[in-house]
Amino acid sequence: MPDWKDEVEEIIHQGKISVPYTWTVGSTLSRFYCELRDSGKIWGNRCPSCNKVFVPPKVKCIYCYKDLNDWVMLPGTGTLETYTVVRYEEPMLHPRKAPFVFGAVKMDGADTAMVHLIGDVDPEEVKVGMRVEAVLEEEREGNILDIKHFRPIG
Amino acid sequence: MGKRVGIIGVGQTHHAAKRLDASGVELIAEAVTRALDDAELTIKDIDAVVIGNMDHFENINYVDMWAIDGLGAFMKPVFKVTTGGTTGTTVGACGYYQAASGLFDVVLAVGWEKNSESDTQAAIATCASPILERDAFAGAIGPLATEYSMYMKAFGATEEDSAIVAARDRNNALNNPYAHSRQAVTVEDVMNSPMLSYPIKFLDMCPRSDGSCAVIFASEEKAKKLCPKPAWVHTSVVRHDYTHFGDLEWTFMPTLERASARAYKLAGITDPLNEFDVAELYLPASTCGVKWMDSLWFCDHGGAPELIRKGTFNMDGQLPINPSGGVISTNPIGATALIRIAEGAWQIMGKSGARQIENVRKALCTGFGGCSWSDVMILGADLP
Amino acid sequence: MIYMERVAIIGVGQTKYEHGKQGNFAELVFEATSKALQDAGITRDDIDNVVTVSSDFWDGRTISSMAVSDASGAFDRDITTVEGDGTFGALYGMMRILSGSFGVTIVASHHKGSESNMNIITNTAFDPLVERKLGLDAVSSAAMQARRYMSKYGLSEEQFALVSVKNHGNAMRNPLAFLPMEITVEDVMNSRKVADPLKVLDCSPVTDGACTLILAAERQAKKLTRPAKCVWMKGVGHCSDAYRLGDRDLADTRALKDAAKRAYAMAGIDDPRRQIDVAEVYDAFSYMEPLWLEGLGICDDGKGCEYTERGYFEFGGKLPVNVSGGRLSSNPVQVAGLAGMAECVLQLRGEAEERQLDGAKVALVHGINGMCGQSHCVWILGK
Amino acid sequence: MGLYTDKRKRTHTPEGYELLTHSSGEGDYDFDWHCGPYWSKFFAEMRDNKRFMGVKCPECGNVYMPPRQVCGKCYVEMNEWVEVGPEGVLDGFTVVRFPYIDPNNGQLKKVPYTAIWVTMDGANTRFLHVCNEPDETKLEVGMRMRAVWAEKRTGGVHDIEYFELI
Repeated sequence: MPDWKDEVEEIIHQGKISVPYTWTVGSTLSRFYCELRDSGKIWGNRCPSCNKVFVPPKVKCIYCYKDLNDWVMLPGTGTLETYTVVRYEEPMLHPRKAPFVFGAVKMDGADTAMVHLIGDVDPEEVKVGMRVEAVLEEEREGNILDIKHFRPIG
Repeated sequence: MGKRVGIIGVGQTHHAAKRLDASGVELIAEAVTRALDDAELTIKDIDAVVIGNMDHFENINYVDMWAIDGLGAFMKPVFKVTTGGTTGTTVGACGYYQAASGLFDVVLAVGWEKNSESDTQAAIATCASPILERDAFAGAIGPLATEYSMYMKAFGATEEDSAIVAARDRNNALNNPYAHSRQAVTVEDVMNSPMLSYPIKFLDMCPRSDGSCAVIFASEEKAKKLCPKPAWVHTSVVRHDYTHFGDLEWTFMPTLERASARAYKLAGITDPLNEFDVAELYLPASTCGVKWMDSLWFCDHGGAPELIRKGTFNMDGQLPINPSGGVISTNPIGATALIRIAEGAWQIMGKSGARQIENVRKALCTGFGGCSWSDVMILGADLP
Repeated sequence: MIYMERVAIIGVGQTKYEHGKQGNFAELVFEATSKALQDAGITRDDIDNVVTVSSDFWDGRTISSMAVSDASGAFDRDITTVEGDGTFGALYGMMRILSGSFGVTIVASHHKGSESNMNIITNTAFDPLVERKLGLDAVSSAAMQARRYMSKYGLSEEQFALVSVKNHGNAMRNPLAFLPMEITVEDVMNSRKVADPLKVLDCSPVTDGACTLILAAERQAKKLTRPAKCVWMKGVGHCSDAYRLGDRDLADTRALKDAAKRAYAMAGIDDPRRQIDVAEVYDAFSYMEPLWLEGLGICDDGKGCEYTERGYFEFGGKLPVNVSGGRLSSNPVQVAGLAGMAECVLQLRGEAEERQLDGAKVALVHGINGMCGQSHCVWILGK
Repeated sequence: MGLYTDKRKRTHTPEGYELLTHSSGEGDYDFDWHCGPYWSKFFAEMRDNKRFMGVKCPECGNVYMPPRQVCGKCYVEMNEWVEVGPEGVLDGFTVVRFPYIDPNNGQLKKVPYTAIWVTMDGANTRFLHVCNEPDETKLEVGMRMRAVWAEKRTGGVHDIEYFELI
């Protein structure tokens, strides 16, 4: 390495990317979120070809690439397929303070799971296979956090 | 040696300033579905997929993963390429090389952007080095304005010359149902539109759009089997020679000169103005539609204004440029350069509707972006 | 099998992997690329094709490839950029050669994880319309995958910890690795809990570094360099699973199985368990190594941990895995898989020094894009 | 073609659902970009000595300012430092009149400002910065310029407050 490099103290430039985004929700998810917001119901959509039901709903069936025009109202209950107790803090990301629980809920009436928060339960008591139900926010804005979290049934 | 490759299907969305009805994934699905329809294929016929866009315009990391539902790429080979403004041609070239490699026969190449989702100018500003150039970088328009000022000085080109180009492309867009901006415009309208950065005026400059484009590439054997009239890829060349905006050489457009010279050599083109039947060029501003004609070897340095005044590049001219309306009519950035390839392919396939040029045998398509980078793809009705 | 021209890796160059490494992206790329050219015994004049691998997110810059255009040797040459793992960059480099358009190719990747916040960057891999708002990131999603893998097959955290012990131990023999450590299962178990069942020592470190490979078609490879330097790209396959985590059984490796099948078919491998001598497998989290080894068909589903316990994957075991120290010891994201390829090139050439394995003839390298191993790229390299 | 529905004007789905948008709200991505030895020395010279240093390619002789490790054309490492400036030539300019979000802070950037490309005497590449002349009719390519140094210099491009006409 040339000598001059040894004598240089490296400067670190602290900076940001700070650009706000406004994402288009689109036709499929707008319907999903409008129903969630206005009627408090969780809907999925079904593939006309393979009959699989997706929630959150999709524009196309991943298996058949068919349009999914057939909508199905779901009971909002399901089974916890997996979860994690998050123990680190990331205030910019996390909607609540650690420790809290993320889980994947295999939804009754659908062929997919929804990943969401698991609440109203001691994180140490959460178990795979637990039956859970969606708890909705009182004030809903038309996004995924209109579901406050899923909580154990009973 | 690799295989020869043809384009066998093309699809694009109806482009707009904001497509409120379609999320990014839905836009992609719209383009892919149309490309499959165009090629009369189903998703099962697709062997591999490539996608590209500009990350910070929508803030999606791993776009190739996020787009799976729209791409139909579940349980398929897929990856992402991205090079800024040239992303579309980078995606197109990737579709071409994949099909030519012999690894995959039918390759789906998709470009997209939802420019409505962010402040495009802010996102573009982040392309300059954050340490050295970002704070003063004023987007693409600064260098373009400066290079045309210098060109006018050196060769007697005028603001009217670029206005002729702007009016040409914008009126061509009236024939393109997919174009974002479809507005009859006169040279006078262009001259009277607000000055953005001297000498570039509002109607000289590209808009920002929501849109997506999908192009299906197939190896020779498959292309012949699947498509009555493929648009054969004759060559693809790119030159991305600059790292800093301060390094640009403004007298010519060296990357375009080098890329097109190499592409012409590979494709056996000796007289581009006469040998091409149509060109779909990535002209981010109408001023480029003057100056860069020199760089594409249509004439000597300084010869472009005369050709433009003569109408050489009009729909009924010697070499029609941008029958689609070009970039100043439609600009979903990650798809923009792929739309050039798509439109070129449709011209060869005879599917261009009201904007069809008669009997197109050879089409020239270009991409522009990055730090004054240039991409060139040449398509033909005959096998290369 | 289709006939194709053979493509060789004729040069490799790597920086040391560190955290908070001095230098900007271009300087890292220049170091790795200069070393790779030197290793191949060629100059930039021999190059006609460049593939850079970078990420606008981690680099904090739109068109991040711009920063490394000059440094990767691309001036007046054809260049393109893959965003993702380096294994995909190498794949595209090879396809460009096979297309007949190019000869000698640089594949240059870089990553400086220490310059940004990994959690916030990986959060942007989630759909802004759905899961992103929940605050998921690479670690919390991986933790759910680890739990699913455990409950599906009755596995324990201690079994995962063994992987970390092995790979950090392997790194002791690799002078380029960032975190060589002699640790025990207890150390891993007692390390700070991050997201159950993952502890800090189950997770790869944020790392900086660059790696470059030089690829060449057979004709040029034979002309430009000694046969001893050539390692052949015998097979490759890539494939992607569904996007939403909820669309997948996170302990199912269908996409990897498909990618591996493609790579094995191309390389003429019908019994990977016997025919592969060394493997670099994606192990950003400890549990991933056994999970992916199952997907790669090295052991049956659910048996990866059992093999690990038996020492099957240890240095000196039946199939040594991640002798470089793996991603658990150095994880420069876009570089990760390419560094795995570089390691296998050294092993196959017999240049791996202290960690050289006897008689390694066929190597497997595995790279990943996306969260929880959504998309996989599998390479078979051979002498 | 023409078979496809043009959905560009929709504000609701065909079933009557409102088409929504989601906002990211405020969110910063923080970076600690490393300058490396070349830019670090470049900035240190500006900060401590108020002078511009470039590097010279040992093969083609081009002087790069701002400096960098590699000459792209020749692909060699450059280690010969040469002082350039203190004056330079205006090579290009644009007055930015339309405000856009400054990615440094998420706020609207103050306009108008004049972005310039200046070639310092002795350099072969240009430097991007701003100039204090907001009226472009008073600017012409070829004009002589010099840097106005900031009082408080911290080692970065803002150690130059702006460039001014001589």
